[in-house]
Amino acid sequence: MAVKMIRDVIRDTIDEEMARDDSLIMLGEDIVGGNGSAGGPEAIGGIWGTSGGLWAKYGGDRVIDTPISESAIIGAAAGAALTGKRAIAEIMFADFIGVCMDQIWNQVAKFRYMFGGKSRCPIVIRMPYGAGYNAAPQHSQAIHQFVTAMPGLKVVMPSTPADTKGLLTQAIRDDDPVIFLEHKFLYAVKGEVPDGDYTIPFGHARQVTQGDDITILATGMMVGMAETAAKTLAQDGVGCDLLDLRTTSPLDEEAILDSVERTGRLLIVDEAPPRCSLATDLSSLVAHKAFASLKAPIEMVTPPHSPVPFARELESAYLPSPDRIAAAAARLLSYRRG
Amino acid sequence: MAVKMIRDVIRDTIDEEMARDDSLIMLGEDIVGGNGSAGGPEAIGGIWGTSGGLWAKYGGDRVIDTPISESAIIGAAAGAALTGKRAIAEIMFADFIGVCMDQIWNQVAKFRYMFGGKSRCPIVIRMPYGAGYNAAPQHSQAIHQFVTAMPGLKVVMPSTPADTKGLLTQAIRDDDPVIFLEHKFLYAVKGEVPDGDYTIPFGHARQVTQGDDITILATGMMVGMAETAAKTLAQDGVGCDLLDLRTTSPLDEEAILDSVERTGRLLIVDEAPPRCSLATDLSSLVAHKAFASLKAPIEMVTPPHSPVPFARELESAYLPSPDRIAAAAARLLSYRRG
Amino acid sequence: MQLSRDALTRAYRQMKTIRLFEDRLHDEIALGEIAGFTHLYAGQEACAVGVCEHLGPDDYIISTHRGHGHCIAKGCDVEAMMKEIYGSSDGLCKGKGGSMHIADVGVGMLGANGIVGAGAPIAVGAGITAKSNGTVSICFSGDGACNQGTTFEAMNMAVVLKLPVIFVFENNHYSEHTGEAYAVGAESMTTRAAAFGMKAVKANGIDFFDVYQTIGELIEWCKAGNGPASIELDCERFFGHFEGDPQRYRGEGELERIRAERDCLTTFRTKVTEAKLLEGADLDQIDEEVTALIDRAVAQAKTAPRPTPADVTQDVYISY
Amino acid sequence: MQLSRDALTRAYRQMKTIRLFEDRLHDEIALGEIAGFTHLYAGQEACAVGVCEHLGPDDYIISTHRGHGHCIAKGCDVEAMMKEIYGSSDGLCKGKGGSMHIADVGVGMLGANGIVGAGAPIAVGAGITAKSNGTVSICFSGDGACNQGTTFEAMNMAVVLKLPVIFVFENNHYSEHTGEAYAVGAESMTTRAAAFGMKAVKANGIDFFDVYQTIGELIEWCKAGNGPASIELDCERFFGHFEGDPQRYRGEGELERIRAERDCLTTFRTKVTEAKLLEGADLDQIDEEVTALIDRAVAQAKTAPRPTPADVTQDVYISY
Ligand SMILES: Cc1ncc(C[n+]2csc(CCOP(=O)(O)OP(=O)(O)O)c2C)c(N)n1
Ligand SMILES: Cc1ncc(C[n+]2csc(CCOP(=O)(O)OP(=O)(O)O)c2C)c(N)n1
Ligand SMILES: [Mg+2]
Ligand SMILES: [Mg+2]
Repeated sequence: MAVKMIRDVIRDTIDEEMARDDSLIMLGEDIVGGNGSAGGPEAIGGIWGTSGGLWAKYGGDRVIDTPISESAIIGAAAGAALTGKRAIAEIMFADFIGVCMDQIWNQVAKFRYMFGGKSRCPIVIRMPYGAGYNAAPQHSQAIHQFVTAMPGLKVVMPSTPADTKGLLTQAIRDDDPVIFLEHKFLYAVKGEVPDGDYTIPFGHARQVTQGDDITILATGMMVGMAETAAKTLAQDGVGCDLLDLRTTSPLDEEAILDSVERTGRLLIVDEAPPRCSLATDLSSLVAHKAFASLKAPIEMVTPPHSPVPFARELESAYLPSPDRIAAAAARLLSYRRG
Repeated sequence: MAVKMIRDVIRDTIDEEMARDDSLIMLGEDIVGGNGSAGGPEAIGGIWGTSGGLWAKYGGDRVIDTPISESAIIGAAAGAALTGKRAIAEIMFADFIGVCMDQIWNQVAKFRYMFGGKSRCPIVIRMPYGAGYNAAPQHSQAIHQFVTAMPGLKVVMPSTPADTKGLLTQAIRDDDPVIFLEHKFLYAVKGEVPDGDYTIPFGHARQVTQGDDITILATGMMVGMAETAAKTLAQDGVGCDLLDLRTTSPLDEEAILDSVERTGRLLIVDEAPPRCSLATDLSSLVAHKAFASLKAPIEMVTPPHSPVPFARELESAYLPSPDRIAAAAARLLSYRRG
Repeated sequence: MQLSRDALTRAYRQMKTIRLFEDRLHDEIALGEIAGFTHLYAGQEACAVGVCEHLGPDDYIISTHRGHGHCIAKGCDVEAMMKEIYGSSDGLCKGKGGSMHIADVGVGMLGANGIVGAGAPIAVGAGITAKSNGTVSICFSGDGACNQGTTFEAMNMAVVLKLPVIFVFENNHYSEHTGEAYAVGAESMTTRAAAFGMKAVKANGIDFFDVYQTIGELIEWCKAGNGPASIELDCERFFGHFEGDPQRYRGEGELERIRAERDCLTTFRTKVTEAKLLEGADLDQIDEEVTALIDRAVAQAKTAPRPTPADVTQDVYISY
Repeated sequence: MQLSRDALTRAYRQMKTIRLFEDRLHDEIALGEIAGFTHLYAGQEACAVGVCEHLGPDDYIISTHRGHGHCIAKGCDVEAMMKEIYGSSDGLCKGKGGSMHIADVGVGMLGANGIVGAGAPIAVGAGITAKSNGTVSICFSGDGACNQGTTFEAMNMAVVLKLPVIFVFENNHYSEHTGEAYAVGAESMTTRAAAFGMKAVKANGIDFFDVYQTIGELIEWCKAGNGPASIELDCERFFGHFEGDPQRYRGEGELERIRAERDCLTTFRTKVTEAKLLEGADLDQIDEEVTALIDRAVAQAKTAPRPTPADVTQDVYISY
């Protein structure tokens, strides 16, 4: 097993899939870089460094730099995918979904349904998301709550290098449209990555820590925070059943319900603001389907109902943290039905 | 009190507020109609008939027909509102939020926050929404789950003619951006409307029916369906505490929690698909804050995780109905902790 | 381009099929038989057919909310279309999409589309495939849609990527109730498209032959690797924007005049019979056959199987 | 337009303030003092100042991700800006927005904007107000932003509504790493803008006087009720796209050449001293004053009060 950073896993996985499947193309802003410049195209591979070298290897007909036109990027990927290609579209920041949501929501997600099951649109929309860089309100958002709410899309949120490989390979080979959410702050995270062909089926959560006292659900950057909290809690003898959901659509309902049936206590950690969020989604699943097992109110650790602020102090107060997670767990454990 | 259809209440309310406040403008596609045609402008007042006659009365500088450019419509309303006007923007179908979401989500909703509290953007974005007309996947959607999730926006969903007047007047006079969601199928609903100046403060649910057995929460077209179900249930001696939320942001948490504390049973009716929805939002609120009062799992009646289908049979199977609501209520009442 | 007798017959049959399809829908909608919003294409037949007569199944088109004509011209099954509009589970899209979403990817028809301007970006993507296949991608669009941001982005992107995409702007002079003269701020949508860096021409959308000839040249030009092109077709829509539209924005006598003087079917008939390319009797024969086809389609659609509640959740995903 | 000594002094001071603000930020960012993404404006000063020297507080501008120059030129408080970039609660936006969102609606500055192309529609709205006030609305935009759908929509809408809006395209030849020659498919963004139906001109963005003169005429023209206009300013950015950009897309020696030959401050100094409008000593004096101002701003910013967690939920709404 090689040890790699997530950003390199992404590049390498795309590379392998491009080599494997001639019909795979990729589009985005500056994914090549240098087109039309004095320096010339140079495959710098985007500002995240997730496509370096691909243009040189696969050429400009398959690795396509675009103008700043996100709707046209998604539409172009979608039109190519409808007509026999597979396509990866990179949206530089997930926050830019605002300028291309129609193509994602009303086009890509609905083609197959509207067309009576007679089309396929194998497209992966890669969207770097999330806070942690003090990138301010328009470059720091979590958007999984929006895309998870959209029927017709699959939504993937890897949190480790190994999962990134397995889930991205799966996403590229999947015949349905997939939103692939890469947490910007995790790009530099390093870890072991299985060699060779490696896929992880969607809808299967990863058990991060095992325990019988509390179920904790998390995705993306929240997984690491929850893991840190779980370690602290373990020192106090509290066993946390921490699940990394990996995909929010499809959702591994079974793993979640099984765990809550065992622990009776649920804590959800989410990077998005609280209203109509994945946190509320998971909470309502359990309040409906595992109600009888619940020994305490469902706790959620999320940012407040506000945009992501810029200043360091504000952003860290905004985000969930291991401390806030541990405190919520403590509340859960001390709860006694009144 | 006059008896009016909701579509006329909207027109008349805008008329009154335009007369009252010179700084109020309105923009949208075909809200005048006939511009640039042989027939000439004629204030047909849009395809919903909600602005008839306003152009003739207030002129083309205040009642502004636009090209098909929803981002520019929202942006123009926003820019005018930032610089001293009040603005109403009409988006012909709420489904078109996909082509203008950035202006709503990253601009309008965040100005005040990003600018450190030093700006105001008094804009009302009117969005006809919802199913019932067999208008197929791209013209039938509920979108309140998206906008309720966005900090910085207020979200209004009136269900009666009187509430439409009170809430729209409030929205126009409000200094924050407001998303005003008009259910297309309710436009022709008639009812009594208070004369004179009439506002309803945001964040106050309307008690539709009173009862001690079940709490039912609903908005928009779902309120009437729930009311029908409540009547059926009343015949069987079941008392429903039916709340019309009126605004989803701000939310009347107090009324919801008070009711559930009394009834111990919660049923939520929502027109949007189930994931990351208002239904899950309300469920999680209660699972967190009124857990100890709950006598049964929380029930939700929503469409399935699918687009809105076209055919009559499909659309009605897709939508919640009084029967499905009554059946869910029956499940709730027969629940015994295992 | 000299057209064979067969080609002329086929073109007329296609146009007539569209006309009678739409005329008949107009009547059926008035009876309350059909649900939803329906936008009729009658009057614009020479545009769809003039373009699509050049295309094979591996060429792509994408359409608009007013899509029936494009679908028929590109070879969608007329009976399956009618069933779709009636919401039958035997419809082309199993009753899920209806009038505004008819599609048949198998014949290169990538869908009518309810979102104005949404087709253009998708046509660019089909253009990527077309470039690799030696085919062409056609984006049908309107005089209203040409003002939508997505259309502009798509035009620029197609130029940048030098794709064989043709933007066909059917200028029927109205977007809903608003006149093109108001909504298109530019001198014309064609001068504006030209300034995007593509070949941009106009043709007479009432005249099948002009459309056919002009678009034929553009297709060749695009297939030769010259990048995208645009064409504006001056045409008329004979019904309201959607069924139910009182059309108060029309000038006095406008509807009567365009129906009398600017009917592409009449124009075609006159041209081919005067030039003795086809006989009036040939055309009458086609008229009869098409009438029978539409009668059959409607009759079948009315009794076709209806979808069931279980169908609602089918076809959301291929696997989930 | 002959500029007074005072006007020249003021223009130079504004440009120099921007330059030193940015140069200093460049250094501070390298020290790791400043969080987030920062896009520096150094090199383009003549654009912002050439435009804004015509404007009063009731004229509006909207800016981009590269907004510091526009903010300073429009009269935002330099110390409050620096505090904002450092994330202080005393910052112009209380530390909520940072570099990419600096705004001061009170002086007619409607915000830097992190979404490329988002400013254009908002500028159209400010144009509605401007039309009713007899003022003007300026949309600063880039050679990359001119390809975004929102920019196109806004241009068409401004033409349709005949609004006093000027689209200022600062063509610094790059959008991030991509050359303008690649991303703008058209002959030029100016010919394209002209085809939207507006007056569209170019000016030399390195030369304050050319910018000042040309935009002055456009502003008059717009205020006279002729509708919108556009201007393309040929200019250079001296730093990377954002701080940290290795700029490998530059040609060999390109950076050295533009810094040596295409510096708007040097150009200005040469012109005014050669024409004996100002003395070198006058300018040196301003340089010193500005240096002191920036020193003070940075020193203050570094010790300014920091926001507290309770601030996170403030200013989301006026009332809720
Ligand atoms: C994004 C979006 N905005 C508005 C509409 C509503 N709408 C449907 S068709 C139409 C007019 C389109 O005009 P044009 O492009 O000229 O096509 P035509 O109807 O003339 O065929 C409008 C405004 C829509 N469907 N989608
Ligand atoms: C909608 C959107 N797409 C992409 C980006 C990322 N981005 C930020 S600046 C930029 C380049 C902008 O180029 P230009 O308009 O020429 O402005 P310049 O940076 O040269 O000042 C890009 C692609 C963004 N912020 N917003
Ligand atoms: Mg039209
Ligand atoms: Mg640039």
